[in-house]
Amino acid sequence: MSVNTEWKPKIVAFCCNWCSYAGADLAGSSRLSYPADVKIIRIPCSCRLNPLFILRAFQRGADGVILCGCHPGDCHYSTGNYYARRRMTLLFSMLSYLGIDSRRTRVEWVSAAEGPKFAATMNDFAKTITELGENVKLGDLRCKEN
Amino acid sequence: MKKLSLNSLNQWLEGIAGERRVIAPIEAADQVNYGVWTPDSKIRLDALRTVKSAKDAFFPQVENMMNFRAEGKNLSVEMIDPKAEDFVILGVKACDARSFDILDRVFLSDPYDPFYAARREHATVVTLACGRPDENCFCVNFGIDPADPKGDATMWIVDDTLYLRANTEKGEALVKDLEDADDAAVKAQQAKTREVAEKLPFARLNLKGFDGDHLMEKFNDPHWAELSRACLGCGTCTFVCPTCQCYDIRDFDTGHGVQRYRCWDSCMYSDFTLMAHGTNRPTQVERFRQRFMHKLIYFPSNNEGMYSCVGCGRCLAKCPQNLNIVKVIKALGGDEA
Amino acid sequence: MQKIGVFVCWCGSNIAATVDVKAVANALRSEPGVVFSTEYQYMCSENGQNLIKDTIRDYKLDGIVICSCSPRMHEATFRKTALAAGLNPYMVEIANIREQVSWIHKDMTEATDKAIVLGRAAIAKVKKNAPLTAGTSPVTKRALVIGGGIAGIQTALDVADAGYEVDIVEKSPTIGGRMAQLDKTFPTLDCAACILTPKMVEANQHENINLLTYSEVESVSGFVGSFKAKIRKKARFVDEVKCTGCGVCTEKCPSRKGLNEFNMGLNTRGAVYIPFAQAVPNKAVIDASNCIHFRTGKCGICEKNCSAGAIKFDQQDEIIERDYGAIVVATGFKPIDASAFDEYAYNQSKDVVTSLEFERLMNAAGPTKGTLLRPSDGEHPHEIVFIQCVGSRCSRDASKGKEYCSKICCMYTAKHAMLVREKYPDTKVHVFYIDVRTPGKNFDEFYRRAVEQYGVDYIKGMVGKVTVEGKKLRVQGSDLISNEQVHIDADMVVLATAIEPDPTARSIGTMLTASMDTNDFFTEAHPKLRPVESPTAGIFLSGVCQGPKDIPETVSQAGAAASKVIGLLSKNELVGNPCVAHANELLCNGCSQCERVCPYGAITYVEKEVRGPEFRGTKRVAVVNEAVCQGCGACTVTCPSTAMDLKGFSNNQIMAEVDAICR
Amino acid sequence: MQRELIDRIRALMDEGVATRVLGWKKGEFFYDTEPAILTAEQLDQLVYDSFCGPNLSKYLIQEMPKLEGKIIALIKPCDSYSFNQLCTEHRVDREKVYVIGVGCKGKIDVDKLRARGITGITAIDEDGDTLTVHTLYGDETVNRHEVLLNKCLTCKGKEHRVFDEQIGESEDTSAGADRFDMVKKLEAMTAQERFEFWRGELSKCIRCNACRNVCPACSCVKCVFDNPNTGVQNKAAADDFEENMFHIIRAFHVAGRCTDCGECSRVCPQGIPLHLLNRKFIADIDDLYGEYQAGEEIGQRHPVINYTQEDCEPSVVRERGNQA
Repeated sequence: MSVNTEWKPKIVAFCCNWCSYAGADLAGSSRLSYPADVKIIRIPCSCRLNPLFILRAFQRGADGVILCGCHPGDCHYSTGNYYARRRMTLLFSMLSYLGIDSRRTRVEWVSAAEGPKFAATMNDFAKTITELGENVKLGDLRCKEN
Repeated sequence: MKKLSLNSLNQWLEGIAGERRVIAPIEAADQVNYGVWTPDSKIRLDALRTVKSAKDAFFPQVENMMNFRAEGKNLSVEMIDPKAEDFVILGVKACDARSFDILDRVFLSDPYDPFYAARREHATVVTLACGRPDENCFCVNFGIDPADPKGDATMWIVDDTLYLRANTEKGEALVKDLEDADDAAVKAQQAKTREVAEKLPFARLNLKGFDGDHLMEKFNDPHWAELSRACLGCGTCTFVCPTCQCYDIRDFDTGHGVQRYRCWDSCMYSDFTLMAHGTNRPTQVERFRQRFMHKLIYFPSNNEGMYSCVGCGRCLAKCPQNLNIVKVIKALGGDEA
Repeated sequence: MQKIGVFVCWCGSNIAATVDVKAVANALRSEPGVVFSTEYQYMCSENGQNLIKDTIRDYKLDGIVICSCSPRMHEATFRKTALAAGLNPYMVEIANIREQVSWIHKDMTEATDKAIVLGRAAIAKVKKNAPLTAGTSPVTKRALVIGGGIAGIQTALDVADAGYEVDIVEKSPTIGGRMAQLDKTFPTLDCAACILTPKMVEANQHENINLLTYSEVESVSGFVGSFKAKIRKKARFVDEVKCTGCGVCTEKCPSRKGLNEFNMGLNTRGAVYIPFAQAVPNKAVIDASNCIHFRTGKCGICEKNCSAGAIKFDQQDEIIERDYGAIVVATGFKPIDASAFDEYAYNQSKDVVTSLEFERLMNAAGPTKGTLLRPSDGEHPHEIVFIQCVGSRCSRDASKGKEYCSKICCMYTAKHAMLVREKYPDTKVHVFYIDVRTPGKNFDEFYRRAVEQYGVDYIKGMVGKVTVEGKKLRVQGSDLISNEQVHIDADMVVLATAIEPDPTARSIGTMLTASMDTNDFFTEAHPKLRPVESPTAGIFLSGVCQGPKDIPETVSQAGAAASKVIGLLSKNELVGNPCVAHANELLCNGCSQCERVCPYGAITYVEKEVRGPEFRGTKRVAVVNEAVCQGCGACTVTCPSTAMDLKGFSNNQIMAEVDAICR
Repeated sequence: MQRELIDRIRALMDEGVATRVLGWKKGEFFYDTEPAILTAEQLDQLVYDSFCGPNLSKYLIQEMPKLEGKIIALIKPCDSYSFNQLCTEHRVDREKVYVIGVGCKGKIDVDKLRARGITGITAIDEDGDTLTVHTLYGDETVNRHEVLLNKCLTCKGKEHRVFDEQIGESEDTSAGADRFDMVKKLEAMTAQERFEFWRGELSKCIRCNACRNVCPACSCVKCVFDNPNTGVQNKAAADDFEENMFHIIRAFHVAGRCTDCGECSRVCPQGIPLHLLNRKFIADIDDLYGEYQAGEEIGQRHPVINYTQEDCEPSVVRERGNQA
């Protein structure tokens, strides 16, 4: 696929309020940069992430979606990320089954102390998505600009 | 009468398709539906029924009507021009051919539907006579002759030969270059088809009493609850039906504006004609009744007795739970012939 | 159309140096719904906040978006600002353009563009916000402690000392629990009874503590601050007020069939008995299953001999209903059943005993009056083998043992070994172990003393088999260090059996909707930060019910649980978090899936009259207890019909953000 | 067997066990049996034969509020899983249903006969494994096994997971087939091939909702796709995305609850193998979280609302390979 030089990936990062969002804050206060293509949405817990939101993001033009939550065992609500882990595993597997590249979806556990990990994760994910190019398989043509 | 060897069908179609789109029954992923023909397509003129009817060619399931564009706080409106390009729809059976007459009465009378009209105007309809009706067919009840369908041109397949007859100027233009033929083979097939059609299990439905005069009686018939009990409320019957013409108009927010489109709707759905106060057909009994009352009572009483059922048998073949219009007709008194 | 105000903060140069704040304010001004947009140097300053307040009033704003630092920093600040100007504090959204933009991007165009997108997302969200009000609920200033062991006693004493009423419910006739059965305690070797019994007495005499012994919790309803418990006070057949604890009845009782629970069944007791001399309350109890009167209607010797007239054969169970603000689980443990360990001949020989049985055999109040004698023939043992990790760290056979380390066995085995060697220097003592784990203050020193000072023979390796050979127990094991098989003909074998949660814990956990792990230990709200709270609000954990621990740890955890209880009971009312789940009754299927994933037991189902355009009638619907819900959202994703939604992070709010970001 | 069944139901009704029965009734043809709820007077209409394919469990949901006393339900072995699942989800009250486990030796798919060019069917004679099909155009014989419903080819066995009594013999018609065959085949394809396969299939979707409405697990009082307040309401697939969205979310919502009854594929007018979506979730659940069969017992906690601390990470999807 030819990558348009103008093209910039759109990446949505859902971050749990207690760990990963704080991890992103720490990355910020540590001045650790990651691409501006990554936009964060704060959710209370990784278990709040409804598959509808992920599909919605792809529909609206996202090229990659990543979920960050507390490490297993560290969930603020004790069990939320365990449920999220199963749900996302199954959902990602289904997307892959439908021929959607599984590298477009990712889950990473990032604690509030892992600012460097947050930045590294986002850099790596953005790099992967840039290499994969535009998401055409799971987008909605109506939502393209023009 | 003209003829063409079935072996040369593709060649003839390529000639037609050079100028315009050809829509024909095409097999894809194990199902036969009307689709745009290309030389690679698997054309299936032999299929008795396509899953969806031929109405899609004139009244597609989804179509855009207008766009609103948003720039900051400003909106601009863009109307979609309902212009169409010429196309040929080929292989339409007698029942579907009749459905166009019914749809015309809806879409070409006031309020006139420019999208539908443009497609009708640009279409050449080439029908195909049935050679092998099945037990679900009951078009003969509506005065349809499966052996001699209408359209701009009519086709018959006898063995390996395709016979064609032009019925209109549009049809003439299509077949004029083909080889002339004797119609004996066609006549023989027609006789056979008509003989089978008369013997079909539902060839003698009694439609007496299905008219505006009996509206309240049919509406209040005690059988509806029983008839509709197994109904899942899915839209299969309405979406495979060649005459169901209800649609919904919806807005889709694209993020940059709004696309206003229409899409088929089904009176079987709980949100059909949903209003602010809720729905006026709260249970499946009312929804189910609506569909058949419309086909058998409301439509004919507004259209000189023309039923909006063509006996194509799709709802019989496709209803997941085996409910259908024949059962309704019989339960409501149509079984007394 | 709502009226939204946008406030872009410079954060001095923190934001303004990288983000063109004017461009951001201008761009966001053209968003539908935005009626005001400006930037200012420090939005969090008093002047900044005044600017926000004035604008809210002047423009009659329905919602505000602050483009500033992380909401984790100043969300609370700006919510207060909004409230001060008469705007619901939950009509505030923050776009984090400092930590997520200015601090990590260098290119101004790129940073400004991103700030605009984040601003748009916040505007899109705030437009879907709804005013929220936190609910309040009252607090009953009384605590219930389930379990009267050292954990329960300590928690109760601490709570009671702070001035709150506490009920201790103990299922056996006396408080004291497992600690009361112990002889000496490690690593100080002080006598368990000497340090425990004063606390038992103190609990009994404390004006704020109400002891409900021989009682069990039957059901619990309600939620944090307002629990309602039904407690069954089992019939003792002895009037507790009249009984003086003189013990005459226990001596006269002709039935001698009841196994003495206190002595681990090593001897018997009368049908009417006082569990042990220092029992609290020191009142007799009749064990109806062994009582001749209850079996035949005759006897009644105790009744005749009771000068206080306390025997009451017609006494009935009593149900007590009380309200509590907090509940502490202190259900403790029991040693696992050693009979599954046939390889150690536990079922074949009386001289193979568990450590707790051994504890009784060493105890002055025990069946042998503190003289160590073999249970089989009453002879003095000259060679004793201790086997560690019986049923602990037993991952190979889950049906027999436990995967976890029981934590206390290494230390009590060292204690036993030491005590034997001290009292009976002629007795040889061997200890088979996998590892010796001594992480605790003075623990390793204690163990080293056992080895070095007392000459206990520690053998690294497991015992394969114990066989009964006449009067001897032949122990076959392996010594992994010398890499050879060891055969010892012992007089006694002591099994350091694993401990497991008390069998009543599971039903109590269910009653309290407090989650438990697969081993039936209660789970804590957070393994590191909230170790004495259950995820279910208002339920606290004390002692071994949460996981294996020794006495000092139990006591410190008991105190911690008490301080949490005191913190809760000191409030007159609880203010909830308004960002809680909420079920749309018309959409609810009644399927109970959400109930299953709720870590707090905040969701219950009720049959309810529901009216809507498409449904009228009674249906099963989910109800969220807002006082208990913590707002994680697990239920919302489990709900296929989206009947369950989360206030403050609703489906539509999050999707609006997604749309705005991907636009 | 039909006679025996009717007699027994009549006896049960005479005893006052129930006043109505959920079963099947005769249609216009011998093959188009229709789900029905019959009273004692209508009992002669009851039919139980090789064409009673539909899974009736879901009909019990709407009957629950109307019931005074019990209803008799005829439940085939495969339907018994759906019945249990609905009981687990409190949609059906076990106490209100008298379950007759009816024997099943596989049900015939008339569309499979039609696909063989056998049309104008007027009657079928069954003699063991041989079917003689009478048509307007002559007689044909076919092997019964070859024209069974697809769901019968992956039969879950002859055991009823729930019943108050059983009538009739059952037979496992799976003949040892691996129900995950096609899932494995798809998994072995390249991502592009899979994408094309599903595009081909899902683009046929006409959003008639038959799959959803027949599904015993899709029993929401209001589906997210019908609800104007969810933001994802959608009546027709105006874009390819909508087709994917509907079917992915539908499969996800029933994951862990789907008993693999196969009704979705049976009813699809366009012949989309929808069960392959659900079966993918089942295969993953079995593989990653341990074998699980929804509806085996009442009261099960399904794997998607459960967890273990040792669960695999979502990256397992990538690691299993062939995912790009």
